[in-house]
Amino acid sequence: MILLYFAHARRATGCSLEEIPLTSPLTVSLLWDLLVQRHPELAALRNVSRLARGDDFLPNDAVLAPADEIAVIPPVSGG
Amino acid sequence: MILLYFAHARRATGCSLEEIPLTSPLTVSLLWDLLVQRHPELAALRNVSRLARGDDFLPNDAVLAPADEIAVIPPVSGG
Amino acid sequence: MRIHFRHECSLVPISGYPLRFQPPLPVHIEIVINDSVIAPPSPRADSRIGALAEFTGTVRGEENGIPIAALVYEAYQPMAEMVMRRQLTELADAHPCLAVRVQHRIGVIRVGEAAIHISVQARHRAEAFALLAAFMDRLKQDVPIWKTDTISI
Amino acid sequence: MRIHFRHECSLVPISGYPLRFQPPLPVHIEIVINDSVIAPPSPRADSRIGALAEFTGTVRGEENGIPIAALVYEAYQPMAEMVMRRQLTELADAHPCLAVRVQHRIGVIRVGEAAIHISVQARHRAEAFALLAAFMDRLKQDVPIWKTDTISI
Repeated sequence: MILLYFAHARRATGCSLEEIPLTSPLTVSLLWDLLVQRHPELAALRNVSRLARGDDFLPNDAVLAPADEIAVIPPVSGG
Repeated sequence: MILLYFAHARRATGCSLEEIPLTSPLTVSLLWDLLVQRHPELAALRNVSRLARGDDFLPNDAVLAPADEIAVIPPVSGG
Repeated sequence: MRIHFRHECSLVPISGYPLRFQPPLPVHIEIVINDSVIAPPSPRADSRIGALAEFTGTVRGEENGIPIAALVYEAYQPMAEMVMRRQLTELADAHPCLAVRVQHRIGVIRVGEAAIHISVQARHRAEAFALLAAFMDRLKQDVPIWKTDTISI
Repeated sequence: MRIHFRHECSLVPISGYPLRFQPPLPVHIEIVINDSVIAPPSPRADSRIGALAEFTGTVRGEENGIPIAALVYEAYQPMAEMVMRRQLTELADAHPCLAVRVQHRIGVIRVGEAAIHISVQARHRAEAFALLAAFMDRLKQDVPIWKTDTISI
């Protein structure tokens, strides 16, 4: 799975893109658990951030495939 | 009293300005009576138009002085 | 209006106003009524400004379903300017903006050309949008400007 | 939407739509996200258009009460464009407009410079104002663009 980190999430992880090898599908909740384990600094962002696939924000029970590209979207502040 | 006629009121009266000699104050209602008498074509505009002095629209019971300059304001349509 | 307090602000502000009362902002008003083609003005530079809301009203190609070539506008100019200024001053009390510019064209205005341009500058977009929309409503009720004629194709 | 019927219109319109049902207008959407200085675009010429509503968001001279020199914006560009397009398409169902253009700048944007410009063209002002205000609200909730840094004076 490809993870994309933007803004505060990129700062928290120290990278804008990483590949996480996965063999089976998992839910958004489980992916967050995994991400926070890898990058403890993401813990503070978890409750205010959303995950997105393509142009869709994903609910917590959405199921992600190992080949998905998932973006971590901290609170936006455009305009 | 100086009367200014705009838009449809100018068309109804055929003039944009006229002077009406008056010797005593009168109310807006009485001035309308007088104007409709002079220009019967104004009758149709009376109920939808307003009189103004300076930048103020005048209520029907306002009292006008012989030296006032009064504008006849048909329904506006700017913008 | 969101109020950002500077970090060093004390409980008794230097200006003498109670902490949560802010004097009304003076709004800079500019009104132009003439027969010139409307060109959008350059906005005022002011580092307090975060929002510029603009409206341009153009002559549409038909009036009451009939194709037209142009409209003719007329104004009772001194009164129109004074009424607009009063409306804007009143609206700026409710929606504190920093600058408003209104240009209304009169005379013959062809299809596609602008009859009016309004620009509103404010700290934030909420008050700029609110003032702009409310002003257009009031203009169409009380400002002595008229479409007097339709010029057909 | 005010509907003006042409004088010659018959009770069975040629298009085959029932008299009072109008198909949704296709709205022309243009979205630009890049690091170029924002220059207001020339509006589309279309004789159906009577209203152009615009919003320009500029960088203010302070952020949280602290004077700044510039802000840095970042976007997840493909998603930002797709989300904006979807929002605008949905909003145009409720507020039938003819054309919308959004330009959002990213990178370093200095105080006084524009971060965003939106123009909405419609037959009448009501739908242009409504779409513009609603879009700004939705943009600030769901479009993946961020102010990531403050550059101090």
